[in-house]
Amino acid sequence: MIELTRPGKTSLVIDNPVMPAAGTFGFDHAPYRALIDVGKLGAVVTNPLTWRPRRVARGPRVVPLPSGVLIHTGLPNPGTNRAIKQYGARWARSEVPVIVHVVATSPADVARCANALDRCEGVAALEIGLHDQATPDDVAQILAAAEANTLLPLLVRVPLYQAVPLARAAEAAGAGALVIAAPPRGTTRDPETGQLVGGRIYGPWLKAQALRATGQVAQIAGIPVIGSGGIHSPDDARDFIEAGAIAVQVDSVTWTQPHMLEVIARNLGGLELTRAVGALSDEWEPGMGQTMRIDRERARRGTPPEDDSPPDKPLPPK
Amino acid sequence: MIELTRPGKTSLVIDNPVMPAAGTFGFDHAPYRALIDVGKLGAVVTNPLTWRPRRVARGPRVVPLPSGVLIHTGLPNPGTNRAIKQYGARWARSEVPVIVHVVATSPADVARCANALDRCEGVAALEIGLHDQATPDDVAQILAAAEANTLLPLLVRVPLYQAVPLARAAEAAGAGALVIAAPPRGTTRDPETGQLVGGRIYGPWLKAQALRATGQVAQIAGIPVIGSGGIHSPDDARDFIEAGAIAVQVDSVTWTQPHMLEVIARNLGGLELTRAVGALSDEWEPGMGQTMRIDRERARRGTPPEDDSPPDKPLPPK
Amino acid sequence: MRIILVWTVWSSGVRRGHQDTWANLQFYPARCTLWPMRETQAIIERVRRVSDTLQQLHLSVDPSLAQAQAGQSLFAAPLNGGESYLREQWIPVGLREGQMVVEIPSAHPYTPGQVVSLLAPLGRAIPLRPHLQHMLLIANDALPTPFVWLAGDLCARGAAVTLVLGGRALAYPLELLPAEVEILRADTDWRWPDQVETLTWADQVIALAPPYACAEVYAGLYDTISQLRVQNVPDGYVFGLYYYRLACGTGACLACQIPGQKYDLLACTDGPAVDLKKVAFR
Amino acid sequence: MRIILVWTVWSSGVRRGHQDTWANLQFYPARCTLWPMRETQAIIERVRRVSDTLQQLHLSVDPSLAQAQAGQSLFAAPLNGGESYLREQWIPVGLREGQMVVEIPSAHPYTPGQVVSLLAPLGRAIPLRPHLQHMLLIANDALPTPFVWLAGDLCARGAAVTLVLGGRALAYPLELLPAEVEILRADTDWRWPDQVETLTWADQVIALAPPYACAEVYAGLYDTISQLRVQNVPDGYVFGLYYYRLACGTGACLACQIPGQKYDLLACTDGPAVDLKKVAFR
Ligand SMILES: Cc1cc2nc3c(=O)[nH]c(=O)nc-3n(C[C@H](O)[C@H](O)[C@H](O)COP(=O)(O)OP(=O)(O)OC[C@H]3O[C@@H](n4cnc5c(N)ncnc54)[C@H](O)[C@@H]3O)c2cc1C
Ligand SMILES: Cc1cc2nc3c(=O)[nH]c(=O)nc-3n(C[C@H](O)[C@H](O)[C@H](O)COP(=O)(O)OP(=O)(O)OC[C@H]3O[C@@H](n4cnc5c(N)ncnc54)[C@H](O)[C@@H]3O)c2cc1C
Ligand SMILES: Cc1cc2nc3c(=O)[nH]c(=O)nc-3n(C[C@H](O)[C@H](O)[C@H](O)COP(=O)(O)O)c2cc1C
Ligand SMILES: Cc1cc2nc3c(=O)[nH]c(=O)nc-3n(C[C@H](O)[C@H](O)[C@H](O)COP(=O)(O)O)c2cc1C
Ligand code: FES
Ligand code: FES
Repeated sequence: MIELTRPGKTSLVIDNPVMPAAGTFGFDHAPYRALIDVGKLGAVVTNPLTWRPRRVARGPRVVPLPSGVLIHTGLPNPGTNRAIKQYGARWARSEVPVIVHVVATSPADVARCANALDRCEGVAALEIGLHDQATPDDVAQILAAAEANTLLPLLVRVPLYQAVPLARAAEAAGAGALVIAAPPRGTTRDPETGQLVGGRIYGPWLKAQALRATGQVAQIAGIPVIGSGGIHSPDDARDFIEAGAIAVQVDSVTWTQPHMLEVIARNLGGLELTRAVGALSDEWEPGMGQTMRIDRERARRGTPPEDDSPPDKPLPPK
Repeated sequence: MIELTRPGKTSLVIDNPVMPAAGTFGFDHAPYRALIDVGKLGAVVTNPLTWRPRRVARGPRVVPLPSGVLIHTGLPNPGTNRAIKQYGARWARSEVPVIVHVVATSPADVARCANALDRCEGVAALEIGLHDQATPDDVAQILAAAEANTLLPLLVRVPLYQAVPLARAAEAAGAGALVIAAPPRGTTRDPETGQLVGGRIYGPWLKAQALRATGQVAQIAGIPVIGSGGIHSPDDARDFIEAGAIAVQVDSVTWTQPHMLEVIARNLGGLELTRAVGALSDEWEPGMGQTMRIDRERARRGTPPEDDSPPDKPLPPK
Repeated sequence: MRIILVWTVWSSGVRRGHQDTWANLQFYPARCTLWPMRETQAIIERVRRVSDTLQQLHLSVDPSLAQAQAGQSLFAAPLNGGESYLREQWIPVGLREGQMVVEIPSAHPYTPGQVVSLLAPLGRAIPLRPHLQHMLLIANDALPTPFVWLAGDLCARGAAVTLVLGGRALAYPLELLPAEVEILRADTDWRWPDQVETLTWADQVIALAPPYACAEVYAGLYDTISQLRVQNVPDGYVFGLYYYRLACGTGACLACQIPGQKYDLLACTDGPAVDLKKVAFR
Repeated sequence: MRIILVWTVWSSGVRRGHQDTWANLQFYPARCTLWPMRETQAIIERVRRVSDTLQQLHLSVDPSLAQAQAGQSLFAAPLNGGESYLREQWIPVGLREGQMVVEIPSAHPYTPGQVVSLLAPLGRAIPLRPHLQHMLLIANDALPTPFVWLAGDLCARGAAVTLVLGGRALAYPLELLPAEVEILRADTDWRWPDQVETLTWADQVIALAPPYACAEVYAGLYDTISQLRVQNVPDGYVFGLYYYRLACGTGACLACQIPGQKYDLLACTDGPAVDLKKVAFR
């Protein structure tokens, strides 16, 4: 039992300190449902939502880096109301708390998002994603707007380059917890088009920068700190805990080795890891030995398919 | 001919847009004299100097990262006066301009360093290395202190995370050129001791962040911008030029593939690259084919050794 | 084991809440939407250089992949880390004697005996009209590897296949294609002999463009076809293949999104073949 | 060619302005200070697993490296990029039939035929007293690979060599050492049988500790020896080997600096063997 956000009228309690980072896992459990046991995670953080729908960016969006990748999506999302319609019922049925990531576009939009999500049963907390250029004043306004519209616990995800001052501002403005840090932006040349492309950068190298920022913020913060950036193994995750984080968010390794997210969660959750010996070739998959997937799947033989669920409940009118 | 610093009473002109970054090349040409042709570079930037001598840091100082390295040296240096005694005569004999890197510890110390280096014949320019926590006010004070004590062109090296505001402040305070960016700090675990270690991080991954910062600063700066961070090839260097830099500093690739610094310089200097065919095995070395080293070394057979130089001149008393 | 997998799946259509996107295409291979991506391992049995720039890897794959169909691909990563950080999309050119053969650039150094991790199947089978007689395939500036398996299947069941190659596609070694395929050569302006005839002859058209040109090329193709067909272009008639560079391959990151008329689509889970009638060309 | 190289060198002592550091050690192999690092290539001819954790690589090296002496090492990087970003310090255990044999951890996967880039020679030969009879070598918690070549040379010229092994050094396969070497076993407190006797017997002492323990271990050893020798410890009597992880290997980055009494030293260009009398233990 980990109290993930500052104690108060509402606080988010999770069983396991490991969760995916916003933007890596999808809007609900679907993309990774067949690949990992979501129930073993501490929580799920959704892809970023904005008040209005956003479409995907034009031009190259995924460009390889040495030992990493640059991604520029333009934050496509259906907008908050349509996302609630599409995913709200699944969030309500989730085995683990669902934290909805809200992009801090403007105080007014954040207020609208908070208000809509506050009435959505499956939402356990909001994570506010600050923009790279956010100032401490912006943070105060954004948080005031959110707090006026929801009692849900508020996590604030802080950009790497401004981690200390923005974390301080978020705590002063009433944030329930801090997520350190959103990955930085970079520019690289796309080999296919020859263009210079900007976007967020992901990869194991990021860990050193994020770990330092996490340590710095943990030393000054009076509220829980969640570490994030370049975590690719249980040992990486433990380094963030040692630097003062209460929990961690795992990012791009979920894309390259999906089972690793579950392995990290099981490992930090104190579950024993064993490597399966003698599993049949068509039963065995990488990482499976390290989990109890075989047993889980056998147990499912008799159970009804998970998709066989009641249709989404109608939502209360706005 | 590249005018590296803002035109005025003094301006530094270089022949080639490529130079090593502070801290990677040593205090003079000696460490790489036998490995590359220093005369092919645009300039040489010395290791960082402080007013008082500094000793090396305790604990682990070099820790591997995925596709990079974390280094924490503690900026060891003999102090400015002793450095002038040790290296001044060699700087004066250098084939290319020598830019002395001065760490911006305090305005008073920078004033002392600038004063001492101003009277040192071999110094073509000073590069002021700003601290990561520097504010725009600090920059103004540091530069005022330097300008009051020297007419040498002043380059200002700006930390990555604060590139735009500090570059603006440096330009306003009279800097002759901007170096974007000093590598960021990180924290990683030393596998040998199990400790978390902090230090600067180097490697090809850094390029995306430094290139972005260089592009951002180039868009707003009215003075020349020198790009730096993770350059490992001529193409990397060209990306910085395309993003608006007038020249580049090459960092850790000099340690891993010394000839690459020369290859980048020759390439960006417009020299033709050919790969030697049929060189004798004991004459051939990697990168040699790409240079005219064989000819150069043959030519040297009759020349006196370069070390056969007069003893260092005594310095004027302070 | 395979049966269990069917139980555990959330179908790709269901999971992003737009079942109706495909609902009117009755001829879709229904099985594919029920068959989830799994992580398995494969052994590289043979590496065959087939041109200056291409190699074919013969893979011993998990038996479950025997169900894969033309259009589906593998999201691969060497077990001990490879050159690239992200997984690579490997496109099969056929299933032979229990081995899957993929065709990839020869720049990547793979050796027989190497073990790779696969997330597969990636994407859906290319949807075919049930009584298809005449298939027109068009590859411009992209090697037609994604057509090899499909063309083989179609020829085997007696359909007539015409393949138009333009630009960089002309560098492809024709001996890697089934001998029955008729090859036409397009010029730099995307014109080929009897262009109107072939377009009206075809029961179905599938085009392939490089990632950076998909939007423009497919918009142009769709325009041309709309002008030829005075009534509306039928559903499931003209498709574009989207081989964007994929980050997750699972539908999580949305980096491969294709703006749609009614619903947005994902190259990784809805593709590679997308009905161009459903795409919103801006 | 070699003669030319002598012309082009700035000797390590000269270049950092402290010629005097070594000037009083007349018995130094003068040649080494005149021999600059060069970049050459080597081919891995043979890979021999010599223990659970160690492998020996047999390298065909540039003929100029035939001059290398015990103590000097190679700063190596596989030509097509290896696992580590920085170069690795490879320690030779001998030169046999024109091949240099290095001993490195077996965790790094190298294969015969691979080509590596070498910056070499790295560092100086271990300075030996000219009429050395009794050498005491001490390895604590570090595998005694750096002693193998030296011990072989000394035994060959008739000197008596005693090697004290403690902690992790005890895991080293003794058959890799010359048979003539006398082996003593140290306990966890760094004591061994007849400690005082061996220390007074020795004409020269060379110690090896892991990088993170050098300062502490060598300070302790130097204290012990100072107490045994009522007069001052002679110059060039007791050395410590410094195998810090190196970033540049050329004296540029200063990450391997060892604080000195009069001048600071660099493990890469002044080491690996450093006269402990010159070290400033804080
Ligand atoms: C998975 C995922 C998770 C995310 N999570 C969050 C989150 O938690 N919080 C959040 O706020 N956002 C989040 N985002 C947002 C997202 O990563 C960024 O906002 C997005 O990448 C926008 O960046 P950009 O390229 O538009 O940046 P920009 O900065 O707008 O684009 C490029 C910049 O580079 C400059 N430039 C132009 N030319 C050059 C040149 N030649 N050299 C250098 N620079 C140049 C331009 O001036 C421009 O400013 C997430 C996105 C994804 C995909
Ligand atoms: C080659 C080279 C070139 C250089 N060039 C320049 C230059 O151009 N300009 C310049 O100004 N300097 C330069 N430097 C300076 C140098 O890189 C840095 O100043 C130096 O590395 C000092 O960093 P530090 O580790 O002391 O940082 P610190 O920030 O002092 O060290 C570590 C920090 O991490 C924090 N921390 C502690 N525990 C944890 C934890 N568990 N998790 C996270 N964080 C924690 C601590 O609070 C501490 O603040 C150069 C150095 C070198 C070697
Ligand atoms: C909080 C916030 C988050 C944003 N996240 C993204 C994003 O993920 N992807 C993106 O392309 N743009 C993102 N943007 C940027 C805007 O969509 C827009 O591109 C940006 O304001 C700059 O536009 P410009 O680059 O055309 O000047 C974000 C903007 C804000 C305010
Ligand atoms: C301009 C400037 C540059 C510095 N560069 C280095 C450096 O390269 N290496 C280092 O170890 N410390 C460097 N320092 C940091 C100081 O030596 C000292 O370690 C730092 O002020 C923090 O000390 P602390 O970590 O003990 O709090 C620098 C300090 C300043 C002001
Ligand atoms: S690649 Fe991530 S959603 Fe398609
Ligand atoms: S390793 Fe750089 S100075 Fe020794």
